[in-house]
Amino acid sequence: QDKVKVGAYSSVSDAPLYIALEKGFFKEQGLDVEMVKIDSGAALTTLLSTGDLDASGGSPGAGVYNAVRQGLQFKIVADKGSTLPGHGYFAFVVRKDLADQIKTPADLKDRSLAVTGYKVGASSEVTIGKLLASGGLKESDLKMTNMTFGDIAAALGTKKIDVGVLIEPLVTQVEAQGIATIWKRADTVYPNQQYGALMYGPGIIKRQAVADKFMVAYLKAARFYNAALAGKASKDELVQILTKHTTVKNPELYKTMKFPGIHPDGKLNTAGMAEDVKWWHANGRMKEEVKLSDIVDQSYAERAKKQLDASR
Amino acid sequence: MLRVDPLDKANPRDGGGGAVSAGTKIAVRGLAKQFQAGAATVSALEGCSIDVAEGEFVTIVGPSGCGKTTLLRIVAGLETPSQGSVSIRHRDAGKPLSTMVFQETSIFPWMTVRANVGYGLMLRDVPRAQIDPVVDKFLALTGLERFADAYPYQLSGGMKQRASVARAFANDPEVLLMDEPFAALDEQNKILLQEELLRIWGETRKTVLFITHSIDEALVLSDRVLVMSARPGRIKADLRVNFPRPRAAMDLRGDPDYARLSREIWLMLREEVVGR
Amino acid sequence: MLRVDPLDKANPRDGGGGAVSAGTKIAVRGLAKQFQAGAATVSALEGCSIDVAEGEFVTIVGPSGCGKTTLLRIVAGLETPSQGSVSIRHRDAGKPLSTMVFQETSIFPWMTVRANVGYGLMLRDVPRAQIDPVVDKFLALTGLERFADAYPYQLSGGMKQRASVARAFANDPEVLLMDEPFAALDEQNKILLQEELLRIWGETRKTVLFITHSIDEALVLSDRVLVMSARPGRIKADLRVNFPRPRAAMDLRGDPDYARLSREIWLMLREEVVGR
Amino acid sequence: MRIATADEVRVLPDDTAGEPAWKKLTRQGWFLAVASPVLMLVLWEILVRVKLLDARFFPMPSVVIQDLLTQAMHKELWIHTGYTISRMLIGFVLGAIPGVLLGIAMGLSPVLRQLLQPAIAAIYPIPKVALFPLIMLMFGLGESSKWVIVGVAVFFQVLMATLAGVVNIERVYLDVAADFRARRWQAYRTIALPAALPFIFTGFQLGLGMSLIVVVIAENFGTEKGLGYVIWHSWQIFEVRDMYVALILVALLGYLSQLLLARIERAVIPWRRPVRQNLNT
Amino acid sequence: MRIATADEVRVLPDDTAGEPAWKKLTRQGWFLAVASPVLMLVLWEILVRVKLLDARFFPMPSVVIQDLLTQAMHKELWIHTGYTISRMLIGFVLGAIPGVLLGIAMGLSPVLRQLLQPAIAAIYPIPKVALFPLIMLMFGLGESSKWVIVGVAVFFQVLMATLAGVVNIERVYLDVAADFRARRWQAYRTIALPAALPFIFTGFQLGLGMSLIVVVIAENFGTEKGLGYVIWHSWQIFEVRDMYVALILVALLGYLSQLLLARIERAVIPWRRPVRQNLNT
Ligand SMILES: Nc1ncnc2c1ncn2[C@@H]1O[C@H](COP(=O)(O)OP(=O)(O)OP(=O)(O)O)[C@@H](O)[C@H]1O
Ligand SMILES: Nc1ncnc2c1ncn2[C@@H]1O[C@H](COP(=O)(O)OP(=O)(O)OP(=O)(O)O)[C@@H](O)[C@H]1O
Ligand SMILES: [Mg+2]
Ligand SMILES: [Mg+2]
Repeated sequence: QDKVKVGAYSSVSDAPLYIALEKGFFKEQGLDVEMVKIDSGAALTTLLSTGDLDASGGSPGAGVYNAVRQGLQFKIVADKGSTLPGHGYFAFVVRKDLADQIKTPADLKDRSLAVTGYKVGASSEVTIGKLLASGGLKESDLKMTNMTFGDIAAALGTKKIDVGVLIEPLVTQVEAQGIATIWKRADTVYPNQQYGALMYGPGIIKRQAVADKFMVAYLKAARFYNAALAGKASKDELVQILTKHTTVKNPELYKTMKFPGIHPDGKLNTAGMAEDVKWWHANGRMKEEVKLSDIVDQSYAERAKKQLDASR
Repeated sequence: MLRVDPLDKANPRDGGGGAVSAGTKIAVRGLAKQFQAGAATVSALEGCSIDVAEGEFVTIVGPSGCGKTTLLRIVAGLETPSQGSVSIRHRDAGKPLSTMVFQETSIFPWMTVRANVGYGLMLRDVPRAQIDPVVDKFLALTGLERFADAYPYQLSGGMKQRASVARAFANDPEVLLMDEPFAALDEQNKILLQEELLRIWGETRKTVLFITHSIDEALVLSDRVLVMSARPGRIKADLRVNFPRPRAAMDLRGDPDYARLSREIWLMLREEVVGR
Repeated sequence: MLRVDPLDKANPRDGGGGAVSAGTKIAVRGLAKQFQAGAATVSALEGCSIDVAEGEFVTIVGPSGCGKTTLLRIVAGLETPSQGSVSIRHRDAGKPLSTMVFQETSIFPWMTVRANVGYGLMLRDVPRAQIDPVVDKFLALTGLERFADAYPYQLSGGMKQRASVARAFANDPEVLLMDEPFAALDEQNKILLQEELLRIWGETRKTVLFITHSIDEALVLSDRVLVMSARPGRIKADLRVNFPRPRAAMDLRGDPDYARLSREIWLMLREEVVGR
Repeated sequence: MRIATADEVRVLPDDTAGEPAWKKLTRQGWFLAVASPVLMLVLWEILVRVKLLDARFFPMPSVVIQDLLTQAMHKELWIHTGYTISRMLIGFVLGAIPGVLLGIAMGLSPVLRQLLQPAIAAIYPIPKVALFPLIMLMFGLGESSKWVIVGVAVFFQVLMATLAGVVNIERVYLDVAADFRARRWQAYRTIALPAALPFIFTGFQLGLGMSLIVVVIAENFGTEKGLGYVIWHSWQIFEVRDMYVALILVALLGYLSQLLLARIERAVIPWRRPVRQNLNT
Repeated sequence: MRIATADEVRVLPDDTAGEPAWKKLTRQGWFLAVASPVLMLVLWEILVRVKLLDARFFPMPSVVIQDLLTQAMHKELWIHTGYTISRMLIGFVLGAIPGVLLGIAMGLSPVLRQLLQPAIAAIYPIPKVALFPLIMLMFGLGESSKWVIVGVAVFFQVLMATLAGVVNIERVYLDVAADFRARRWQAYRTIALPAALPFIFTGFQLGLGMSLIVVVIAENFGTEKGLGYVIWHSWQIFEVRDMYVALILVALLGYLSQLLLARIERAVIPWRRPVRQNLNT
């Protein structure tokens, strides 16, 4: 059995990893997978670079690109979260008492907006950038702050901020608790944005056979995920797995919340990623642009797709 | 803790000793002092009575730890006695009653030598212009002119001790209380300073209570030598020293009385020390 | 830095002084020492020559800072001279040649009094069973029996100094180098220890080079008194002291020779000190 | 006293004047020593109860203590504590041993000292926690990076203290050793080491305090164990009472570790004058 | 020497033996003082160039210095530095002033000391950064929470040092003041304050070092300005060279602030014996 150490955030977008683990897809491929919880993009780059992780879920943000530019060898290999239409996993929420004052992007002027990962080159920054641009605003026109998701929810409650960018299930929760209302889901602002991806580190890239087997299991799980959401497979089973592994522990929440989009073939939106890189560079999040072709390697997913399609 | 009372309000608890003659400057009556050292009680002084006349130079000798410093501190008002009383006649309210020269190094490291010597005057808000000549005079007497603006760390141990003698002199008290002031000095400076002290005393007629370990020093300086017994200290002998003044240390050496007196004191002390 | 050579390989650079008589234990020839103090050069010793005979007790007196300690340190081999030479005859290779009692407090705070006194023997790997009786003997002589297992912080300054004297005695060297060993003691203990020192010296016939500020001490103890001039130190006078031994400090006081000698030394020193 | 002049006389009483009662009470130090923290807690409790203190930030001591007792029943709290202690100790040992060795070597060798001193003097004032991100990059997020950062912080404290100890040995002790013809290693063993020991322990003391600081910070990264993690995590999820429980344990850890070190010091350095009692000025 | 016995004689040379040349060179302390850091940097550069050091974690000094110079042209770097300095200073002042005042008051009043000492002794060993989450809860994520946490850390260092200074005033100085009948405020001004000053400055020195540590940590939270932010941020986005630039500035800040404090101390305490020169054991 080949050992593989995989990092994940315990987020719903890590679903394929947990599915593959629980439904034995990894075992089928002869892989002994150990899941490691990570808590930040910095942790991801650090652990992949020191070889403590072979693969990891993560966000293709400036930190990852910078690390690659400075000689760390890892590749972005498959989709693990994007704003496919209908998959508004992220959302802009507005404080309840301000809901009628903030209707268009232009209303954000001089408001305070909190986001997780502000200035570190996070995907949501690009989303915000697009939203502001559509209202003719710049970042400097409002008060932007960096907060963890939990803080954003609390700060909305204590009226310390006006608008926040939240992730599910907090989006659903704050609305249910009457703290804030959902203003715009991310898929309506910037559809198809690649905010999550599966990455391979040097530890697994060196073992191509293992890397391929891992991808087969991963895509198999991604397909189960999509099937379950579409009602073609047991959603209960999906919810059970997610309840066990992710931070969303209340099964009720899965009934109302939006799920992240995960392409059944693991296909990455490379055009969107290139657009993001341009934005980060233009807005001072990255010192140099990177060539995506050096970083993205979809060949694993393509081979796995062929194998899965053939065996169907 | 310390009170300066006019005479007529004198303390009614005054010791049993009773009458104090008119010429008496310091009257110590039945003084005793116990210290609490952890659980144990150390008796440092016991039933100690002394009379010192106006202008008299009295020396106290005694074995180490017998309570000499304790006695002096009580007289200075720095320590309260456990029993007994001390009274000192204060002639001129404009002058300090007593000033002490301490056994340890006691000049302030954070003041220049000049500021140290002028400390007493400064506290009494004497104007700078009046302080300076006094300070200069005593710096010259103690051979410290060149170090007026030095800080104590730049002085040797002996020089520091000389500065603290100068500080006491400059304060111009009626009573000088000196606790082994010259012990840290080398013999040569010691003898020079002894002569200086005698000269100043001769001029100003201060009353001096002087502690020393040196029998020679006691004999050269004083009118009377009090010998104390080992702890708890009491006065064991009271010897009059009648050499004519002015005295010079080296001139006394040949005097047979000198040899006799120093031998007598030595034997008394030896008796006390032998137990160590 | 320090070499012990057999005599026949004696240093050819030996000073001009030349002949050293057969009874000579220590021969100091044309010794000079300059210190570098920042940019300035301080000349501490200049052209200093001394002969000390086997078993002789020689005292050095001199004004403060005249270079006495420097001289003793060079003899001990702790300092290299700038010019001149020192030779010491080493009779018994099994015994240490010289041991010094330092002017400052020098017993180790981290050892008990017993360990301090036995330090020299311990370094020579003498077995514990042989060290103990020697240490006990010298602790008794210095009145420290009851403090054998105390640490130095529990001792008074005088007791520490007595312990360092005991440490030197216990090391049993041929030459004792003593730098004001009794200066920190009170008069009574000082005189007792002087008598002890004379007794031990009389028994063991060590050669002693002894520095003191006290003229009395010099006269009571030594066969010869060397008077040094102020810095740069040189030998100004070499006086023989002929009082019969055994001497007792207090018995000498009446002797007219004693008064004469002490006066003579005093005048010489005074001349040197006056500049301060 | 019956002298009939107008002179003044200074008279001292012939027995100790009675002190006021409250002063006598305060003399009994233990009374205040116990009274003051208890009083503080009671005051706190009352202020919260009458809502003068915000219970969200200052939960009542009674509640916190109850929480602590409840959590003490479960082994989880002790696992956190164990992680913190083990990180502190491993890091401390990792830093202290080379610190003492290099300190003594530099203290005794002027060449080594002059060679390394400038570089060390340049690194010394950097707050070592600022190096933590660098160390995480090099050693990852696991235990080793925590040991290393604690070790680095402790190392410099102990090194500087030891160096100061060896360099400041009273000259006269070395002279005595030379005069008694001590061999080199004898001089190390009997003079240099014991003379520097009090300084070395000062370094240990500073280093131990620093190690707890650094551990608490390091436990904000890449771990779900340790009291530091509990504190940061409680902050993020606004569980103030859990935070207080962890704070109490951290405080106890700091206090007890210093107490233990002081015990060890007293055993290793019996020649030190006991610390001066409080002085009543 | 012509004594014809078999006795041994110890002979000392009549002039100083020549030292080896290298030893003479090392005597010139400044040579090594300059040589060693330069040598270290050169060695580092070479090790990276021959790939013995990982350039990803240890970028070449030449590159880092170039980065530093480039960034020094833009005002952004100086804004970060300015924020860090101002937080340090404001926090320092906020903690140091009450620290000195309470320290002197407690030092002089046994009642106050016995009342507060136990509570302070209990809080002292808590690493103050562990209180940072609590302080963020109370004061939010803005500047004030940073000032407060720095202030708290500095306060305790300065308080303890001042207290020690006042309590440990040599008894004899107070005796002299009493003997000279100094009035209460005269004794404060001429004895208590100057005698405690060296201790107070020791407290300042420790507090200043602590303030930089705490600022660097605090700048990991709720700010986008400050050198600490740059360090943590660079770690998150893997900009190692930026991290080094910020580290250099933090080190300089630590070094220069201590230097400045030492200058001030020397001006305020002229009576202190100048520090002993390096001792050649
Ligand atoms: N504050 C104190 N607490 C406890 N014991 C004390 C205190 N002050 C002095 N003693 C004790 O009282 C005794 C007398 O001390 P004192 O200092 O008066 O002696 P002394 O005659 O001056 O000695 P020396 O000649 O060594 O100076 C000693 O045994 C000393 O230990
Ligand atoms: N290591 C040194 N560096 C510079 N100067 C020194 C050094 N050692 C001694 N001196 C100077 O040399 C002179 C002689 O010093 P030494 O200690 O020998 O005097 P001393 O006669 O022993 O004085 P005292 O009687 O005060 O002990 C003094 O002026 C002293 O300052
Ligand atoms: Mg005394
Ligand atoms: Mg000397």
